Amino acid sequence: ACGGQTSETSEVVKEVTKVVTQVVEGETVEKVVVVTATPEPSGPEPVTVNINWGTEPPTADPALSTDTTSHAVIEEIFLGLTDLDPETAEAIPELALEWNANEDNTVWTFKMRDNAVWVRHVPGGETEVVTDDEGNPRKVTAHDVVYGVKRTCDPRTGSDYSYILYIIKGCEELNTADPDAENFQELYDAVGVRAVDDFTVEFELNYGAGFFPQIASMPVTFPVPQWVIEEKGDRWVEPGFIVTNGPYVIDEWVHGDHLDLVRNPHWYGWEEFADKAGNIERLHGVMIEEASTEFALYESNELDTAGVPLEQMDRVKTDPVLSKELVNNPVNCTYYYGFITKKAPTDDVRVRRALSMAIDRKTLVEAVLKGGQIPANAFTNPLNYGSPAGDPEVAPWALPEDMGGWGYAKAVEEAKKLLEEAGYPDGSGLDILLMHNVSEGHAKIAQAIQAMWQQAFPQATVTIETQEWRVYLKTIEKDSPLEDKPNVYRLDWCADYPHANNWVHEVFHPEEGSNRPMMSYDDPQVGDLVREFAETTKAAQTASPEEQLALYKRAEQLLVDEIAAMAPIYYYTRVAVAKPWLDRVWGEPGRMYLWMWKLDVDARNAAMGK
Amino acid sequence: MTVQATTQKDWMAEAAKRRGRSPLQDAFRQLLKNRVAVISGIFIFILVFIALFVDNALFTFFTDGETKPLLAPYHYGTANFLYTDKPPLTRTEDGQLFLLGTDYLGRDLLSRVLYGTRISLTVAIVASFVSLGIGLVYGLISGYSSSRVDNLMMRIVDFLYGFPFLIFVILMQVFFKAQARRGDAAGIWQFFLDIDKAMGGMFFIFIAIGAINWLGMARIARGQTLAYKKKEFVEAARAIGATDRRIIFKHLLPNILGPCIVAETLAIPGYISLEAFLSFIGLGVNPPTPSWGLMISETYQALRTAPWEVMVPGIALTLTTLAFNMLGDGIRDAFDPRLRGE
Amino acid sequence: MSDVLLDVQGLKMYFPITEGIVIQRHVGDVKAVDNISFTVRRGETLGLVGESGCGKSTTGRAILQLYRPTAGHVYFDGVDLTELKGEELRRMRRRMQMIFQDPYASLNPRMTVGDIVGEPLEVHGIAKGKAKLDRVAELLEVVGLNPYFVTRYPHEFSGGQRQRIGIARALAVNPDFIVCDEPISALDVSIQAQVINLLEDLQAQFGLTYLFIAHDLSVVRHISDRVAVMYLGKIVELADRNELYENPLHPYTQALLSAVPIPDPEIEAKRKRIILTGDVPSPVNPPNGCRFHTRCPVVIDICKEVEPEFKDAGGGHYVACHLVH
Amino acid sequence: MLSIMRLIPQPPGEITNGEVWFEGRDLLKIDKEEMREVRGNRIAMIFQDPMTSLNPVLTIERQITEVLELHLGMNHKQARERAIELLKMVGIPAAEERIDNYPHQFSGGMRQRVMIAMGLACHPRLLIADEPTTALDVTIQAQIVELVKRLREEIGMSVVWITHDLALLAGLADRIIVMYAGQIVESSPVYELYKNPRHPYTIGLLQSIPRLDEKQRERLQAIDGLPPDLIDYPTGCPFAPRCRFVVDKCWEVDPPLEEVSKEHYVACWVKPEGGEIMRQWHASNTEGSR
Amino acid sequence: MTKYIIRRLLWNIPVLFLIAGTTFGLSRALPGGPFDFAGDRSLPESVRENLKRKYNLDAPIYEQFADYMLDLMRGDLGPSFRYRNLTVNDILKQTFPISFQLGILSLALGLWIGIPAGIIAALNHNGWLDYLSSFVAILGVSIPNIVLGPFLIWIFAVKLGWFPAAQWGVDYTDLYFGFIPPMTSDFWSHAVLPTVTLGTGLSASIARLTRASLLQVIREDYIRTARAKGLPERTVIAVHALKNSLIPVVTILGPLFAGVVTGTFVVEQIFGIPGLGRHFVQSVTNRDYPVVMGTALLYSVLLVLANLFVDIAYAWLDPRIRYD
Ligand SMILES: Nc1ncnc2c1ncn2[C@@H]1O[C@H](COP(=O)(O)OP(=O)(O)OP(=O)(O)O)[C@@H](O)[C@H]1O
Ligand SMILES: Nc1ncnc2c1ncn2[C@@H]1O[C@H](COP(=O)(O)OP(=O)(O)OP(=O)(O)O)[C@@H](O)[C@H]1O
Ligand SMILES: [Mg+2]
Ligand SMILES: [Mg+2]
Repeated sequence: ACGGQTSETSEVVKEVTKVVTQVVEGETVEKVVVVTATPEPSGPEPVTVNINWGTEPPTADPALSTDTTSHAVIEEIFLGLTDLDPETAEAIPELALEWNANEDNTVWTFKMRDNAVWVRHVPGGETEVVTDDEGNPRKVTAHDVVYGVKRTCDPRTGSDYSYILYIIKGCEELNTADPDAENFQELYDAVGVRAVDDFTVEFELNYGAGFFPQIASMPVTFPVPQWVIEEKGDRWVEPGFIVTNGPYVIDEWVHGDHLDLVRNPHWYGWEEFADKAGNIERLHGVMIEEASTEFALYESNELDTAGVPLEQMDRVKTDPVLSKELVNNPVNCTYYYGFITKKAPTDDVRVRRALSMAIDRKTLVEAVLKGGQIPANAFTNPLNYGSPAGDPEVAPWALPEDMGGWGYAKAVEEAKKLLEEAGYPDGSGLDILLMHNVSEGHAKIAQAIQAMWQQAFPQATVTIETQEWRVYLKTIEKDSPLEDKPNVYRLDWCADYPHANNWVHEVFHPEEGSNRPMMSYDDPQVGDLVREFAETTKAAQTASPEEQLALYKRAEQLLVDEIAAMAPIYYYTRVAVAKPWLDRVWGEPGRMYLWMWKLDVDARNAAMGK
Repeated sequence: MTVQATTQKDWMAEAAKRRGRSPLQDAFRQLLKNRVAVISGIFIFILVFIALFVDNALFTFFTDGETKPLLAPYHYGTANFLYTDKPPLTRTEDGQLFLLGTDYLGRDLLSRVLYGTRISLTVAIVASFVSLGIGLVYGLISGYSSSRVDNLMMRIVDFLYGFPFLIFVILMQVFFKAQARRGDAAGIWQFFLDIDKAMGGMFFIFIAIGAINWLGMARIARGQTLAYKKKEFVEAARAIGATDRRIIFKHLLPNILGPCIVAETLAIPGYISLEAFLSFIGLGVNPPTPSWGLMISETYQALRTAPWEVMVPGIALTLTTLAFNMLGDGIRDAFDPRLRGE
Repeated sequence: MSDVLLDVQGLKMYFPITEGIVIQRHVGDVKAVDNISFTVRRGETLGLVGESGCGKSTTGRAILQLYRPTAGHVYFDGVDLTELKGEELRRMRRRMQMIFQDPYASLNPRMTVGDIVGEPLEVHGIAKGKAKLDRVAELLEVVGLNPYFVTRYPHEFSGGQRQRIGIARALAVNPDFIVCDEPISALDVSIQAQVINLLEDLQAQFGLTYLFIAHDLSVVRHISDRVAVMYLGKIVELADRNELYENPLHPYTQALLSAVPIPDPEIEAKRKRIILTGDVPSPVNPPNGCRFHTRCPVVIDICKEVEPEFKDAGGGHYVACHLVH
Repeated sequence: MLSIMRLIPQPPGEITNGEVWFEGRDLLKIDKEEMREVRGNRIAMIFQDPMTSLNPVLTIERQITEVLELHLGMNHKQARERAIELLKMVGIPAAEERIDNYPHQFSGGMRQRVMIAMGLACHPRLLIADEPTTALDVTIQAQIVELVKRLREEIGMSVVWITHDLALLAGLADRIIVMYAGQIVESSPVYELYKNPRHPYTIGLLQSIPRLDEKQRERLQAIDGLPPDLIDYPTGCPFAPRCRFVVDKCWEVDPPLEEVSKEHYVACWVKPEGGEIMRQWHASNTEGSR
Repeated sequence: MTKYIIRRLLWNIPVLFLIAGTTFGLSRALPGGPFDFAGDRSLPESVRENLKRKYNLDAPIYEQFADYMLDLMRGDLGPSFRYRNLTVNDILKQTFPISFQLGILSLALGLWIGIPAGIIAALNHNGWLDYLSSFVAILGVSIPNIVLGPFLIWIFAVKLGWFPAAQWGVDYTDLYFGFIPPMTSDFWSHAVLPTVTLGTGLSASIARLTRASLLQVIREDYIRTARAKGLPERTVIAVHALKNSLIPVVTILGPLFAGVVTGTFVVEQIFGIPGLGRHFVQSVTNRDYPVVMGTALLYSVLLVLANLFVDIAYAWLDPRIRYD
């Protein structure tokens, strides 16, 4: 049931007995049927693109998804009020055609299109429009949005990301309520989302947020089909049950093996955006976790696009064919090291700054990682609104000279001075525990940085410790016992929505953020700066867009340089390849914009000698 | 008559020369005749030597001095970012030679593979001592006990076979690493933690692995015990009034030790590969401490770009496995009297 | 002090056969020794002969409590050994010892001769260190071995020498009574005589009492004062040595004696043998009546029904046969 | 004798020298395939230990029919019938049923008889029996001796019976070869050997065993000392260290095998008159205290 | 015999119960719960509470265990915490047959190569063929699958294009009775590389073991007897020696079988095979307790059955062993 793309089409009609999972009146039954294994005589083969999802998507339920694979699937099959522009990452219309806010940005109104319909796809068969009791096509309405949002906030749903919607009035109250409580229904009704009419939806927020349209692009706010969910429960996303509204529908989902999408002919965009639309009729997506295998599949033409294992970058760059197919895209994630500001010796801001300065970001990305990553001087990735990345006024020591920074030589000198001031000349007496979760990539970076520190401060002792992922997260949580913690931890952050608030505030705010560095107002050295930082990010939430830029820049200066609670290391890139016959869009991971891809089938057939 | 006397004496002297050897010595002499086993033995001896003297840690262990590479050209962690992923026989501008090439941080692969000996060999030895220690005693007691106790003890082994090994290793790691970080351990405990640190966090994992791998050893030991406890010398020991404990440890143990040791040498490569597997799923040694398994799992993706990075530790692993197997074979042959001849 | 050192009364030794799920059910027994009684006088040698597998070794072991008897009593110098347990029994072992059937198997190959012979001394806390070594040297000399051998291992000795080591071990604690379980069967003929001579010398020297188990009737006749013949777990005949050999009453004894070859071709050519037919029945289901009836050349009807009594046929010549009584 | 059959594993064992003539062929010279043909077919062998010489995991039937199918080209059914016949011949009761048993279900005596049946399956010209009765008790030993004697007559095969039980051979053998330390020390027709043994070792052997037909002896006459180790092979006569009659020459030169009377060969420098010694000794025994 | 089997099976009930209990307890002793984090972000306490309540994780542990065991009796292994629209039953039903196929094929390959190689080695004891086959075997053991797999892919899929680089040729919807794969060329061509990767190591250890035990057996007296009968060497080995020498091989086959057919993480990972193997590892890292339990129990049941099977095979191989 998979992989047949490279094999020649057989002329012989083979009859294969198959046990298939079929949906008969909503019930899954296994049935033995005789299937003809030759392509259907009707028409040419659909234009199929072969990709690698990377892993089994844990879910296709918008309220439950937390990872990029699920996200990528959901983005193709569901629509949000808004979408993000593949290039600028700004909110652009999707279901909502236009939106506006009140003066202080606390009430947002979205006007929706009226030509989006719910569809159901019979696996291996047709995609049909869902009709209501009267036989009319069922449209995607504001009520569906309201249901979707409230469902996310409903504690019974068990949505991991429900907290993102705590910005909406009443959502947090509902989410933290006991479902058996008497006032539960009241709380449910009180959530600040409302259908003004069938195609107008209104959100009431706890505080003014200019970035709300970007939040409205997140799956947790997506409209979902209430009637299906109520009937099928957790299994509603299985093929055959699932009802969707996006440009593609799930045709086949063999768990752990492949997930295939086919074009939803009833999607409005095919006509409305005919100028931008691509020609992909079918997507065959395998689930290979091993990067080198993925790349091997690409090399043997079984995939049309794939990621490149960084270990093979040298070869790919010098290969005459592959080097032309190579694409390097920025990704909205930042790799960083955090400092536990309460644990000696990183409780001294000078030590923290010195350590951060002594990381040769340029060498790291060029000699070790080789994936074209960008040295980072600020936490917020440049793809976000409000990011001061690359601005030499923020932690200039982190930037190489050609980017307007100090360059490593000067930075190291400064770092040595700082350490000497702090009482560790040449690092003597300095004992640093660096922790990361187990993974080869992290191990490489940790070892490189350890070597850099060791070279900069020859007398220092830097110990690396690895931990299993969840143990690691538990260890570095804000509330875990201090004695279990390291001095330096590694993490990365990817934007949920491309706005600095999602970065400096949600990650580092001493009270409202995760605050893994344990910044505190009582810190004898930097307590005041911490307070300033907290106030700055808070203020930015309600400030005007222009003011925000200044505030976030100040916040970054505080965070990275003056308090030095963390050391940003690099901004992610995605190194990938695509065959010359594929013209694809490179969105964020988790956003493929498949409907815009174009595949030249003839070119491919020619290349593969068919 | 004088002639007779001297001839007889010669004969006696000749006989006396051949006597006074224990079975162990005989086996050893036999082993020395096996060329392949001798070469393997020498190879392992060299490995042990490398493990001990790859740097001067052994000398500084008690003095707290600085460690410096001794046999290895460089320290395993010395990175040279100008020379990452360089093939064997690369020479730097300032004249350093990387005989076997460098890895992704520009570290000398020769040095790393030599340092790796320390981990991989310790892994083999610690794990087999643990497994031998527990498995032997358990198997002995199970085999010696009444069939009811024996059955129970073997069902416990069944249970441990199904024991959630992975979870157990993670828990061990969590527990010991937390202990180490707290730094309030004392005495022997601290000593273990020091060893653990020196081994890059592997010590306790391999105590754990040994603790699981004794199951096979217990089965072997039990089988041997069952065979030996029917032997008359055991009965004889009971007839003279020896206690059970004496019988188990003085009479049975020395007899089943031989086959068990042989089985263990054959299992050693398994431990080294297991370490490679743990490294692969991310439960291995703390970087930058090199172990062969870790080196392989870090670089296998570069098989096509920088094959030497995989092959250097890979060949070391293969040769060591080969040596242990050949030595194990040799030992078994040497202990088998039916194979002895001129 | 009574004249009788060992008194065996109704000794039974059954090895259970079990079956069952989880809880084991007892379904039958190997009746290796089935209700035998005899006595051994101080300083005497009682020979025990019989077919392979008839229960000779089991009898010896059951007497020494190496197997705990299923039933019956073993009075050793008035003490019932079957009642003793643990430490008491262990202490009693000082007075009774065993020489094993197989000199190759009964010495631990990983212990030196000194360790082997000295072990009983250590176990019973008789001697330690230097005293132990002295005693071991002395014992080795007694059994005709060079005291320098203490540091050697069993495999460096010949079968005869090994059997001597076994004897030295048995003698170490100055026992009163020794069970000799086929001490010569495994030896080269040229060595057998050496060992038998040694046993006789020691008996004379220390006033030992022997239970001498063997299936070689010539040797048993040579060494024993009285001889018991076993068949399938039972003693079928017991008499003074010469009486038994000159006047065997039980058909099995007769067959046995007739089968012993004599190293003279002239005599062999003339001699008539009683060749037994049929196989030894299983001790799990011994035949009813007389156990020998399935192979007996002179069987009569009653033998198949009634078990013959074991009683005195005159002059201390006990026999269990319907033809005699 | 294993050497004749070329069954010593090579290495370590190696037949260093000599010739073995069997029906006009030197067995040491013929190739493997021919040898295989000879083995089991023309020459059969019964091993010392019946407990270990039968394959524990194959049925008795399988182990007997195998030879028949191989050498006599019988089909399975014929072979099975013949095997049952053979088992009956060696006196296994209920052979039809027992043939499907495994060796461990047989007693030692029965197993030895199976070995014999196997050996006789192809009517070999020569049967080599290596201490086939040592493990058995006298009654069963007697059964087997009778069986071999009978078959020897019936089939007309030659038998080489290896044993150290001189008493047993007295009633069985035509000719006896006495070996000591790897060498033939005496070879003689059976009557001659017992009446007039000429090698001190033979004399010693005869004297050391108690006999049922003689009076009780005070002490057994043992041969002192130990058999030599073949590894430290002394020069001179190997029996010299244990010999009662030893002379200087014995220590230096190994005596050759010499014919002392018709078909009676002895390898000894002294060649004591064993007959006389035995008679005297016998007399003293029969008079002995009683 | 039947009684013996029943007895053994009954004995295994407490063993499995213990394994269930221990796995249950230990998995929950791991730091970090299933719903503490989403990706690398800590979830707010409120969200954790919701999820715990939803999956009954807020009850006392003994109560959870009791509930679990009750569900287990009904054949319900619970939901997956990670794959929220799948149950553990789904996961096992979908992945186990695939792993089983791969495992059986590899085991077959292992035996098919390992036993002859072991025999050849033993028959040429200390000869060059022995050293050669030992060397190859040890090479097989010591090349880790993570190296061998990608290497084979590179050579046979990318360079030569003989076999597909990854995936399994059939999926769970293609199987007869949910278990037996259709023997299509697609199935076989996909099976080659992973089977070889996994089978190499197996065949190597089987070869070593066969060699060792055959060396032991060919020195037994009854082999000499067989030769004395004039049997051709081939028959001597195949009929008389092999069966005896397989006993230790069968012994290790028990645990090996259970280990291999429940999936091998590394090989499945490298070849992107949707087998059970990855769930053994990932369920632990995800703290997906029901999957942890499901995989552990499945493995234990198989192990116990395999060991039982091994013991029965003993009786077939060696008639002296009898079970009453
Ligand atoms: N531990 C045991 N369990 C079960 N049966 C046993 C055991 N020991 C002995 N037997 C059986 O008891 C019977 C008597 O055995 P025993 O060893 O006493 O014979 P034996 O007369 O000494 O024979 P041999 O002359 O061969 O030494 C035999 O049938 C034997 O199979
Ligand atoms: N495979 C072998 N390797 C080394 N030495 C051997 C081997 N087989 C036999 N010998 C030695 O050769 C000598 C003769 O052995 P052989 O088996 O012929 O003795 P035997 O006369 O049959 O003795 P027994 O009466 O004990 O059977 C012995 O010293 C023995 O140790
Ligand atoms: Mg006995
Ligand atoms: Mg012999």
